[in-house]
Amino acid sequence: MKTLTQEFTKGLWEQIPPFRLVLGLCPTLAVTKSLEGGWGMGLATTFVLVCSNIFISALRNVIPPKVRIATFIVIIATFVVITELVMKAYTPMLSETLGVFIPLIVVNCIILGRAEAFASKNGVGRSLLDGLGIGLGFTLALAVLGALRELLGTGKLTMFAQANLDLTIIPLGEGREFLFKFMVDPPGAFVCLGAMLLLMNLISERSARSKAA
Amino acid sequence: MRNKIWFMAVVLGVVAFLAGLALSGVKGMTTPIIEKRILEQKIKPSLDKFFDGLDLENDCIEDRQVLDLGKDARGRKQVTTLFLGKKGGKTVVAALQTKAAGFGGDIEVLTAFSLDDKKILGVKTLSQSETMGLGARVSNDAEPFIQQFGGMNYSDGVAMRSNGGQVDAISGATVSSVAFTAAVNRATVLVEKNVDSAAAN
Amino acid sequence: MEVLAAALVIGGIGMISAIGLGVAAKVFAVYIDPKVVEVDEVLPGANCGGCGYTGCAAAATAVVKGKAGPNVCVVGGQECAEAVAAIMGLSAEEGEVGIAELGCKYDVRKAHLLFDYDGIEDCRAAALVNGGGKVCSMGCLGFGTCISACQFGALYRGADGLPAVDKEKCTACGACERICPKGIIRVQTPSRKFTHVQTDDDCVAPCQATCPAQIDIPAYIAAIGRGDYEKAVCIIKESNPFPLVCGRVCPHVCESVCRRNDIDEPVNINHLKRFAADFEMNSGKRFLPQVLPSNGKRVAIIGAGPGGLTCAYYLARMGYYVKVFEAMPKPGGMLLYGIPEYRLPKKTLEWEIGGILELGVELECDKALGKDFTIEDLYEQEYDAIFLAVGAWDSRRLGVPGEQDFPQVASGTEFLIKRGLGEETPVGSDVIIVGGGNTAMDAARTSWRLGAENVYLLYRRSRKEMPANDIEVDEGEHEGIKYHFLAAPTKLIGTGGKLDAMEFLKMELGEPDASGRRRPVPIEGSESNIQADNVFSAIGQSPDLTCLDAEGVATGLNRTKWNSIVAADGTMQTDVANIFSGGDAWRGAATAVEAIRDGRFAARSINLFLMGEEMTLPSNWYAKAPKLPGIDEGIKLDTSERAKMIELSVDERRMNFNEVELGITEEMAKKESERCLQCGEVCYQGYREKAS
Amino acid sequence: MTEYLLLVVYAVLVNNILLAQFLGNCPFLGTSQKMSTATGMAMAVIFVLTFAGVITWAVQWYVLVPLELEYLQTIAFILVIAALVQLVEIVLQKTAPALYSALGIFLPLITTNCAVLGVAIINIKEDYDFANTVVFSFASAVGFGLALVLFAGLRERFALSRMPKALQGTVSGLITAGLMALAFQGFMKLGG
Repeated sequence: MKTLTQEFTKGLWEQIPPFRLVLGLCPTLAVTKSLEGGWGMGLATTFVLVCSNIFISALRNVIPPKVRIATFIVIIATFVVITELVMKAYTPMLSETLGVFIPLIVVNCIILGRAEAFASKNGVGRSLLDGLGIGLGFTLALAVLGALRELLGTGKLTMFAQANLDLTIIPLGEGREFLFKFMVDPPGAFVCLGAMLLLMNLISERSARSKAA
Repeated sequence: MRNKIWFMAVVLGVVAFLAGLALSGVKGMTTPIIEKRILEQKIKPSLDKFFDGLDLENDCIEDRQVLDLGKDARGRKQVTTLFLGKKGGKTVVAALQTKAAGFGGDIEVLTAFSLDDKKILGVKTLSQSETMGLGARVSNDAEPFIQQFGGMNYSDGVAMRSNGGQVDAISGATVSSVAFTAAVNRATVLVEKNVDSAAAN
Repeated sequence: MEVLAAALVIGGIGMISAIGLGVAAKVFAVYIDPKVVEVDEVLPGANCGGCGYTGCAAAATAVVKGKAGPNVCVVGGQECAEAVAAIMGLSAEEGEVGIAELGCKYDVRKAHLLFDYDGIEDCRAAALVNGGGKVCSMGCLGFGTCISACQFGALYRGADGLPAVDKEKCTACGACERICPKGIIRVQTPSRKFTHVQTDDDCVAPCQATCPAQIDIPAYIAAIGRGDYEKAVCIIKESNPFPLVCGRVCPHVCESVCRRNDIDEPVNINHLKRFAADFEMNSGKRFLPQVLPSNGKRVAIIGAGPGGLTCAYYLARMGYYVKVFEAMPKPGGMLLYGIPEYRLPKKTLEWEIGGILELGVELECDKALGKDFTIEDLYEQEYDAIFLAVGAWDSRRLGVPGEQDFPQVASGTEFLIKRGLGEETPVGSDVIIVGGGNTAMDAARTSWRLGAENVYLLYRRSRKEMPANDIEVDEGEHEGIKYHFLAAPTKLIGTGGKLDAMEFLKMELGEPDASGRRRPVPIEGSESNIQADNVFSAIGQSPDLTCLDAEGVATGLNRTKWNSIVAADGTMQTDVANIFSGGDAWRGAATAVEAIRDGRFAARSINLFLMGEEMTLPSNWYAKAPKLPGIDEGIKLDTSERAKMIELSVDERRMNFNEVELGITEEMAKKESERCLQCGEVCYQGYREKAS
Repeated sequence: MTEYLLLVVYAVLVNNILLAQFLGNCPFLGTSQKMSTATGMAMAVIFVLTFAGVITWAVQWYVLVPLELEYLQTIAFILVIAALVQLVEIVLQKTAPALYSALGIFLPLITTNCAVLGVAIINIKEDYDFANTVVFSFASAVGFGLALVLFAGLRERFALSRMPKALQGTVSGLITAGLMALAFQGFMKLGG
């Protein structure tokens, strides 16, 4: 049995999605055109993950096995729709950036996966911490990926468009395109995520080697 | 018991029922906020610009009216908001949101009218999802295509030049231009039809 | 109103879905293996496809079929893998958490396995080109493709140039197994290992190929050389749960085929085994093997001898409920009642059997088949299979006049069994033993220890033909046993029920008989007498199957003309599908190590039989020890001296039953282990061709 | 007719659901390791996507719109899709075992494939009528299948090549997918 702290921190490195658990790739690839998209999607997912984990773990002994998935999906979908509505109300620009990927949180394997693998077997407190850890790990990963892609692709960093919190790190002349523009295009998404995974693998390999030595 | 059909139905039904309840609650809470935000952030700046220097007596955002346009072909309820500006107790300007299907989805347009001389004061794209660099140019206020609407007489509606009208299309984005013009035209029709009755209120 | 509409719509869709699914599940129900369902339920059910299977149900099916490991789920993590493993643990063996293990044990460089090949450095490419052009058709190619295939960093190149497995990291994912073109590296579960039957695809040394129990001898000798005695014991126990016993009483045919014979003397394999086993016993702590969770199936074993207990040992490890019924008051069979204390101390045997019983094997002594219960009774107690290992307790009579007249004439086994039971067995000053096997030697040396002045041993052939272990004959000689070779008893002489002497005939060797040994032919008129107070005959034992004779004890079991049970070699299955047999009851009086082999083979078959799997052996299994090539002259190896067992002096043995052989020291064991050539079956063939 | 043809070209090549819209990436990487799996998956996706597109279209226009409950789209769609796919799986398994072993086994994988819900939502967002919905759903699925099968072909080759350990598996898969996406960007010009 993991301690509560471990339950939380495992999501931040040991099981950080999508790097360690290669899950939730669709949003990871689609919304990380900008830093804002990254953290926005991450936090929205975290919210849904935490709430649905809490509810599912609370209801875990009532749900009949045959309609288990359907029930989980209803619970998750409810929180997704809540997120959708709330974001439309309070962070409309972010909501527009993320577009169809907000409703698609409902089919994010990370959420259903945690619901099944963890929340349906553990208590409310643990499930909350698990959801929070995995969610924040996901947010972190998406934010890093978003920042990297945006910076390489446009030279800018969109922190929060609604509040005009944008940074131009590498200024470009008017009408000029950045060298790595493809980074914000679909191919860049795949390549960038691939490169990040590669980096993680190399780090793990090195630390394993130094541990062995 | 957990494998009995009725029990499965009840559990899933109840969970879904509660979900429906919760969602309509959240919907109820967020709708006014969304509405208010759209008014304040999207409509108001444009109206202020269009009606600049007219010294209207009323706050046209406050005095808005919701027009029920009936249902569209698919059965969706259609509404639009009419903004009226008064001067000397008389309605002198109006603005209206309309939309039409463009290349990549609906284009939403806010059109402002000067009622006395039947002229369009200006148009503003509220939302669109057209092709970048082509149809998407409709959202640029400085675009000649947008600029040409200002001061246009609308008593006979507006139409593309190709259809015998007065509007020049954005080259390479005919679909978007046609849609945009259709939306504006729809607004002129609605204004013609509704303003008198609205002004009478 | 709107609120209610929303709630009703979603609630309605939910309810309809649930009813639809529920009804469909009932109406269109198909049979699904309950195990698949069970595994499916512990899988996360996200159906993400990350595992490469089409959803969780497909992954569960793959796990149950053994195509995927318990760690198949990329989402579930460790807990999920453990849960799956726990469920799968209940099956034959697929569910056990195994680790990858290399099939080729031989140093790539030392055994000159490197070969002429200069293509792409990849095992699969090399295997395509004529097997890499390598002499050994089964060995590791050594390019380490499996190492790069391992996602977990569990494989690395060991010091011998072969891939080595880091047990901590191996997750039994099977990536290496799939990529290896020669099937050398396999994910091995403990039971897959201990139910393995040698085939000619196995790269084995002559000793291992000859050992009836198929012990991986080079591996345990290497472990002893490394000082890893626990590992050595574990390797032995994969094929033989009686290392203490076999280390003492085994005739060690392995040593007779040791390739070291071509150079100097064979490696002292048996005493190395004994050294490792003694190490475990003297450490006071048992190296307990992994036992799978119970699978709910019950097996009854009749006879707590080496065969029965071996079968019990392996079945218990595979999660069976095993109960052993023993007719005698204590377990051990002939090991206890046939082998005298000075060769195999009762305490040692007891400790060894204790290790088997500690795995959860139930034992009920003083329960004789045919007297206290029948086979039918066992079915009633819901035993799913039976292993019949009742041994060979009947001894052949001399068949000479006067045999029935004197109480001082008995069979060697009767004499030894009495001693085993702790009864008084006084002998006079002149004792004659007839026979040339180990039982004869045991009776002779026991008589000497009981105080007999003159112990004579009559054998109808010459010393060379004696079936007893050489060491026994030599030790007997040291202890003053007087051998009369080429002699056969003809008459027992005595008066008033008191035996006086035995008359015997001299023999000479004639033409070879069916067994290849020269047949002894009596020399007419060569009769002479020896004075005798006791005569023990030890001229052969056979199974005593009277226990099966009673009405309804065992219907359908057939017997051979030698009064042994009919069963198929290899599967050990009798003519009744769920009854298996082995050991002396099946093969006639033989050695402990052969009974152990039968017990292990029977455990394998019983497991497969009860799990509904095919139990026939591969066509190329070693039913008999194969002849493997020796070493040619091409090889220059330094000679070295074989470790000599430390023994009690002859004076120290008289009038007591203290164990004669004291074992070898750690230093000797290490030195002896270095004498092992670590040969594979064909490595040396390759070496030879390379050298020439 | 031209309209439908254009829609097909658009959905299959220009705006490929996998490589341009990033819908359905989890099964993309998971099921592309073997050609046989990839083909089966592609067929199953074509079936389910078209089916789900039609059903959700009906739910939208005959249930949600008349009741003015469009905001419940997400939850209603996913519920319907999940239940229907599971239902189809159960029925297929019993009534058409051959079809089930060819396509049905992929069904669970598709329930939570965001391509299905994604296309359903796009159908509504784009205001497609029934015919367009069918064509677009089908064409999107074909686009998915095309990318998947091509990719599986590449990955089968990869399995035989030597590459550094850190690059194996998902990493090389992603980078290849990136290159494929780059190739598909070439079709962009087709869209005008």
